[in-house]
Amino acid sequence: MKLTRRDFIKSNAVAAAATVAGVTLPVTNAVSADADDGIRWDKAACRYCGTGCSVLMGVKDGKVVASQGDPDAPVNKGLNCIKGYFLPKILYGEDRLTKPLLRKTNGKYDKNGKFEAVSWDEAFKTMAEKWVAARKAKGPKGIGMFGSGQWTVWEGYAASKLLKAGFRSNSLEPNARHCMASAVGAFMRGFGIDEPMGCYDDLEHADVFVLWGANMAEMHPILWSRLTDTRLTKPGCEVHVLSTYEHRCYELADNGMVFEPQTDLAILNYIANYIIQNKAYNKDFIDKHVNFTKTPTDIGYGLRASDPREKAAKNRNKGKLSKISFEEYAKSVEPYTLEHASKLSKVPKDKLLRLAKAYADPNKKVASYWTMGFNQHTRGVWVNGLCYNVHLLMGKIAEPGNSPFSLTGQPSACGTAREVGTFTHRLPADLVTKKDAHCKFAEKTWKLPAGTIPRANGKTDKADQSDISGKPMGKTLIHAVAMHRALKDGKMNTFWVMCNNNMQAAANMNDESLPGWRNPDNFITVSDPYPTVSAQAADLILPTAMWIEKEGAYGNAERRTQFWREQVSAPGESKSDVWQIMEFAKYIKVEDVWPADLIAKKPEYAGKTLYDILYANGVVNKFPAEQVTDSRGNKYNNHESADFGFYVQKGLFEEYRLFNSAEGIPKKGHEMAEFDTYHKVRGLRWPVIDGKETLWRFREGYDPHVAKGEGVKFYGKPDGRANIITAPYEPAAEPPDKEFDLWLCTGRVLEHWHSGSMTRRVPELYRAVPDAVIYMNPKDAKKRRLRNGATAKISSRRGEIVCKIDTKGRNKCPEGLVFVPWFDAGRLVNKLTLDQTDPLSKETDYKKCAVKISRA
Amino acid sequence: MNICSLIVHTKPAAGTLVSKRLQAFHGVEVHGGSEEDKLIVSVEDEGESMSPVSDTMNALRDVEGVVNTVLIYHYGGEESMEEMNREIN
Amino acid sequence: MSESEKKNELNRRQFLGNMLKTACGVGLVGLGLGAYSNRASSMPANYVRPPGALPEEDFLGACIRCGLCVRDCPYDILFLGEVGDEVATGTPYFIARTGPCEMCEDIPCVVACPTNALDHDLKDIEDSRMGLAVVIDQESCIAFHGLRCEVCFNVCPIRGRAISLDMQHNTRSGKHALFIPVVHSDACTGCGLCERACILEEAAIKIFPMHLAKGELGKHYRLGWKEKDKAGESLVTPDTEHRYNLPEGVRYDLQGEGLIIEGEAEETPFSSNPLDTLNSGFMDK
Amino acid sequence: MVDMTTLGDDAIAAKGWFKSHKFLILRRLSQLGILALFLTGPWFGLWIVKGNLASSLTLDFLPLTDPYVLLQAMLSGVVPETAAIIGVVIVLLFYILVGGRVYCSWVCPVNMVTDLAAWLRRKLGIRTTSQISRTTRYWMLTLTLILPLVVTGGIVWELVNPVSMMFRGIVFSMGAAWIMIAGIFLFDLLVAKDGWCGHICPVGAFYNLVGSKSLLKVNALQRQACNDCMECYVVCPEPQVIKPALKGEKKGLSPVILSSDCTNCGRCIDICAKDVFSYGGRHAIKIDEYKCEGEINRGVRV
Repeated sequence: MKLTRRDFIKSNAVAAAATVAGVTLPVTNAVSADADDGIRWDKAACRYCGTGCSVLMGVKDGKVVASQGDPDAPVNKGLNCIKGYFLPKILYGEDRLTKPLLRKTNGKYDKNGKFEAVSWDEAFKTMAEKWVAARKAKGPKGIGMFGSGQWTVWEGYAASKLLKAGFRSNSLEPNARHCMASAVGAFMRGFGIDEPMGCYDDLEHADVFVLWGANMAEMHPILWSRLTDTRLTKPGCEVHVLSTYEHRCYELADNGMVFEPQTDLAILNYIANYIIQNKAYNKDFIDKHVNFTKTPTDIGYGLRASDPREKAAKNRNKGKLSKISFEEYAKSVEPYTLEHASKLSKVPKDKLLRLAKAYADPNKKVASYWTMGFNQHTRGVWVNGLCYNVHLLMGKIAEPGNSPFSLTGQPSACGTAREVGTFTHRLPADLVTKKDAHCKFAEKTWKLPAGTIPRANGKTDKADQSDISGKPMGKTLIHAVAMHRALKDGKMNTFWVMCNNNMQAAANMNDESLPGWRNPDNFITVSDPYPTVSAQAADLILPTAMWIEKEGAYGNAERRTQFWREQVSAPGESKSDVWQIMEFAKYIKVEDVWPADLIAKKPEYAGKTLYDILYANGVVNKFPAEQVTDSRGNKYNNHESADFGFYVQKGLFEEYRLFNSAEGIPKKGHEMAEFDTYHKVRGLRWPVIDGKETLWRFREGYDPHVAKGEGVKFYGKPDGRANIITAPYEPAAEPPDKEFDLWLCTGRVLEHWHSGSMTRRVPELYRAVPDAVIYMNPKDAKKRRLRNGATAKISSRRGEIVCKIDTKGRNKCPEGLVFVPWFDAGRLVNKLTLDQTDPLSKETDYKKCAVKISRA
Repeated sequence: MNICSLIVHTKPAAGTLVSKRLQAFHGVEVHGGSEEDKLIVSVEDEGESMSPVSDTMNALRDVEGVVNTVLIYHYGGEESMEEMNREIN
Repeated sequence: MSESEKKNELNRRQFLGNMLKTACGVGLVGLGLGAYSNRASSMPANYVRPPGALPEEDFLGACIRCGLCVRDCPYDILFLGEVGDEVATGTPYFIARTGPCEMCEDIPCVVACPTNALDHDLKDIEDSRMGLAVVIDQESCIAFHGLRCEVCFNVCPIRGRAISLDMQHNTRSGKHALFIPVVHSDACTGCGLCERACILEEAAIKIFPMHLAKGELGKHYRLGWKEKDKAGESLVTPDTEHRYNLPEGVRYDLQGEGLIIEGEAEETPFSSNPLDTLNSGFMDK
Repeated sequence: MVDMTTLGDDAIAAKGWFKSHKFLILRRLSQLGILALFLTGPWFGLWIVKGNLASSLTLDFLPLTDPYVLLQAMLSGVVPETAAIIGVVIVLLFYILVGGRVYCSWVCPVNMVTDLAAWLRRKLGIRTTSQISRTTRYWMLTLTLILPLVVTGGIVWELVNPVSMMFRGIVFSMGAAWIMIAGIFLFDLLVAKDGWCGHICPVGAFYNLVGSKSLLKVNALQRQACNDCMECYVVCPEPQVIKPALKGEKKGLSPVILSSDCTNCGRCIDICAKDVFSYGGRHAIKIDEYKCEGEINRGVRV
């Protein structure tokens, strides 16, 4: 701090005058004014949840020394949650990884060896050897990459190219499979295009808020403060909260309901039934904009095929919709009377009635919010859809305040995982590998020979795609949970986990994840900034440049794409994910992964590396490296540009735009602005057409894709109509029984984010919430001779952990259910959970399995 | 070397306007208080004699919108400029 | 006087002199001790006595400095005052910021106390009053600026009663709410979990001894509405009915809203939603 | 005058080194052993005795409470818990039986410090000593018992009591208490011989009173064998107690050391080459055969 004698006297003089005058001064004294000298401020999107708060990071001498909420950001107006408050500290944990680490014995790779530092060259050589071998021996599903909704947009895009075009494999999944897949499934089935129609401004425009399995108070703290403000300031505004236990949102709830797990299906059907019985539905809207359909029932639980529950399922994994009439639909929800719904859900009738009335009141604008309560659900696609049903019946959709809104848990679940399409079945901008035409469009855009990208069924133009393994390509889709099963079964031999902590995150660690990773046949790579549980279980660890140590872009839950520059350098030899992906491509020769007949179609590719074909393709490397400079003349590094010799991020983003913003693209509606624009704004909500953002989609006037006079048009579907999809209540896969007599629900807390690999390295956050606890009803605790603070053993059919009991804390569980957060690497709750998924979305249900608890 | 601080009372709601006018003077800084119509102002000179500061203060009184000025604090030292500008921590 | 008498006289004198010397010396020691005890019994504000501790003066008399409470604390948060500390030597205390009371239900420290310095009548830890949490710095507390923190609220073991959140409109951002932590002395035990958890460099919520933390209303003054609630009626005769000169369609509600212009709010007695009317259940009545 | 350089040589020659240090070693073992019982808990997690000398709980069962501290507490108006009362009764019975000042020589950790000071005094030949009355301790005792009655702030003596401070310091944490201990050491070494324990310490004075009729006593039954080597006087922390028993035969005084100032430390037994001294009952010799000189030796000055 610089302070001269003169400053000192002056500040004394000023303070004296201010005291006499009784005036409070802004921070005027010389001491504080000088303290911020030489700090360069630049914007970034917050590293954590899908809210997408903008933050300003203050850098001095190459280090982040200060931070603040961005006062000009429309989402958060300068505010942060407690995690955002500590953002700089996540970069500077004492145990950052700085060198590639390979398990070795006597100088050679050994699955059971100890980690030793190696060069990037040795790391990639070892990895390339394993990947090529696995690809040749086991086919397209012999390799796998598990990415992230925390990847930047171009990292996801580069990875998609590497796997789908380079390795000719659809074994690419993001951790968003565990998080948003059910939401995606419902969007695609209901509207034919992904992501919410509304935006955060709904928070100010709705009269009624309904929370379905979303603890916004803790998981979307800034959005919750907006919702709360509306509740406080808007006359008549009311808040309904539904969950399987009482959480912080109930503090604001006008109508708080705790329901029996899985019965949200019944409650939503009751609401639809109530609307129909009372003829409250919007007939005009239904006639013009809605089709009625039904989905096959009794579809299983996404377990291994050998599981008796799967064998018993009549329509395992089936989801093909068939059209029905309004009357048939009405009949399908008729059994869901108030009595029936109340009995199933254990929610008092008056509360359910009040909720149904709120939806049915044509004069009240209703916004429904949900996150993992809906998505991590063995009927996740169904339950998402049932909520749309209610909104569609009332026509309460796609306009300010009337909004079914699926919130995201990751900063770029939308921007990267969903929009870029890093799922096994997807290509950029809502294209799918199931459609030959979509693949052909991608091949053309990427300058690949026709038939390069593996089709879902392995056939192009009705002929088998040839493969480097010598066998036909075969079926190519493999989802996240299936990947762990394939690793365990030895069908997949190499696995690269980037930007997430899947060993801690995936369900049924003891039976599936860990045996899969430690299978001697398999080679597991983990890219991470910190030694996470996943890194511990890996064979090769690659140190990663995180967040603002690279130029990046995230897309939040309201379709807002936000950019940031590289503001500090990563420590040691850490490299960004995009660098790792592109550099690794240099180690793979096209002859090793493409069959000769494919190369013969593009002879100029012979002898080239995947890097040459995918990234030095004349499009991605179109923009020369330039000095990144902001409007105030501050200069920024860009390590990727320096290393590859071209503006990597710009090239990748502009090529990506060929999928969503160019002429003649197969799916409209995802238009984005040019690369340079995003560096000048605090995010834009797509579709961005002629530089204009879109706030509400599908509505004339708000959405440029809806022509004048059309009013509302769900243009994701060929006929412009949304689907109401009827689906019944079906029980959960593993309800409590005599021995395992409690429901286990897992989730998060405000202070920690996901697996805690970042937030648990912030001492203050760690001090605030050090360990995971079992939130439990005091009566349940008493029955087991446990009390608040006691140590208890919680076990399921799959494993056990030891935690302290909390009967008084923030989450109040009903009798028969316990809640355990999953951030704690010391208490891995996913040893207990069941690897059940929604058979349609393949998203894991972490919210319902049976456990027992005893004294430890 | 003189450093003074003053309270400048302004006409109602003229705080912001007057504050702009005062800033135009050499060595004058406004530190706040425009909402209350009581500006906290510091005046400094670089000479050895008192006259420039007192001149400035007299001049401030004549600025449009100023009702009155009150001297609160005066520091007059013999130090050289280098001395004054040396960092003390 | 004989030689021996002289000697005896000398001896007696010497004896008395010595005795006086000793008495004076010991007296001085006593005075010193008294003064020291006054200083030593003024604890620093951030030192907190264990649950059930008697009022400080009584506590200092009752505590025999045995340290059994320290030994029986399962969380090892208690210390004994050392020479030179500003707390009476050998007496137990904890510092909330580094090690707060975890509020054991069986209160082992109190059970261990052999002298009732920690009051054995304390059976429910929630009745203990170790001190009082005070949100001492509203300028630093990030909740007052609208940031979503609430860690103190979240860790408070007397959930919702000792610390509550007062939700207010954030006038600066215009569309967010503030979640202001408010401490209630009728429930706060002063355990200090909030002070430890506070994420600021220097905690904005701190435990203080009651006498430092609490203000006191003038003995003469009562809060009218509370007295009325207590009594269940007005303390003086209620007013007779008021009547007003008012134009057509205007009412005046003395105790409530004041001037009411009819027809402004509700045009009909029916809800805007026809379903409300249809489902009003008149047949049940 | 006793030659300090040859102190104890005769005893070693006559009885061997071990026998001539027997009770010294046993006392050290006792003092350290008691400390050890308190320390196995905090050091090794093996909880035998919890608390400290003020009050303790052995094996979660046996309560022991220091009567002196509790008396101070009660004078400040405290009604103790049952456990504390039981503890006090046990402790009082013990010391009434074996002699109050057994606390000083066999339990109190300060004794090790003052013994060291006394030993060094002898070794370095420091002879200066200031004239403090041995009655001072009773004045101090009175003072410490009056203070809780008149001063707010309760057990004032415990703020500075070096005895409890040292033990607590070792078992819990020392802090600045070592300064007090160092002060006592230097006081004993440079200012007054046996200054603290023999003259000032009110704790000793209290136990002195408790054990005034104790049964276990040192006697000089073999006083005829005394060769007047004077070594027992040198090593005795309360030498005034020896003379009546050792040299009182002519006056018809009992060979039992009846003064309650005697700490039953047994150094006289160790140091005596002629085995004049031994432990025995108060009534080993019928006392009434002898003329009592007064059991508490008030006013006897060295």
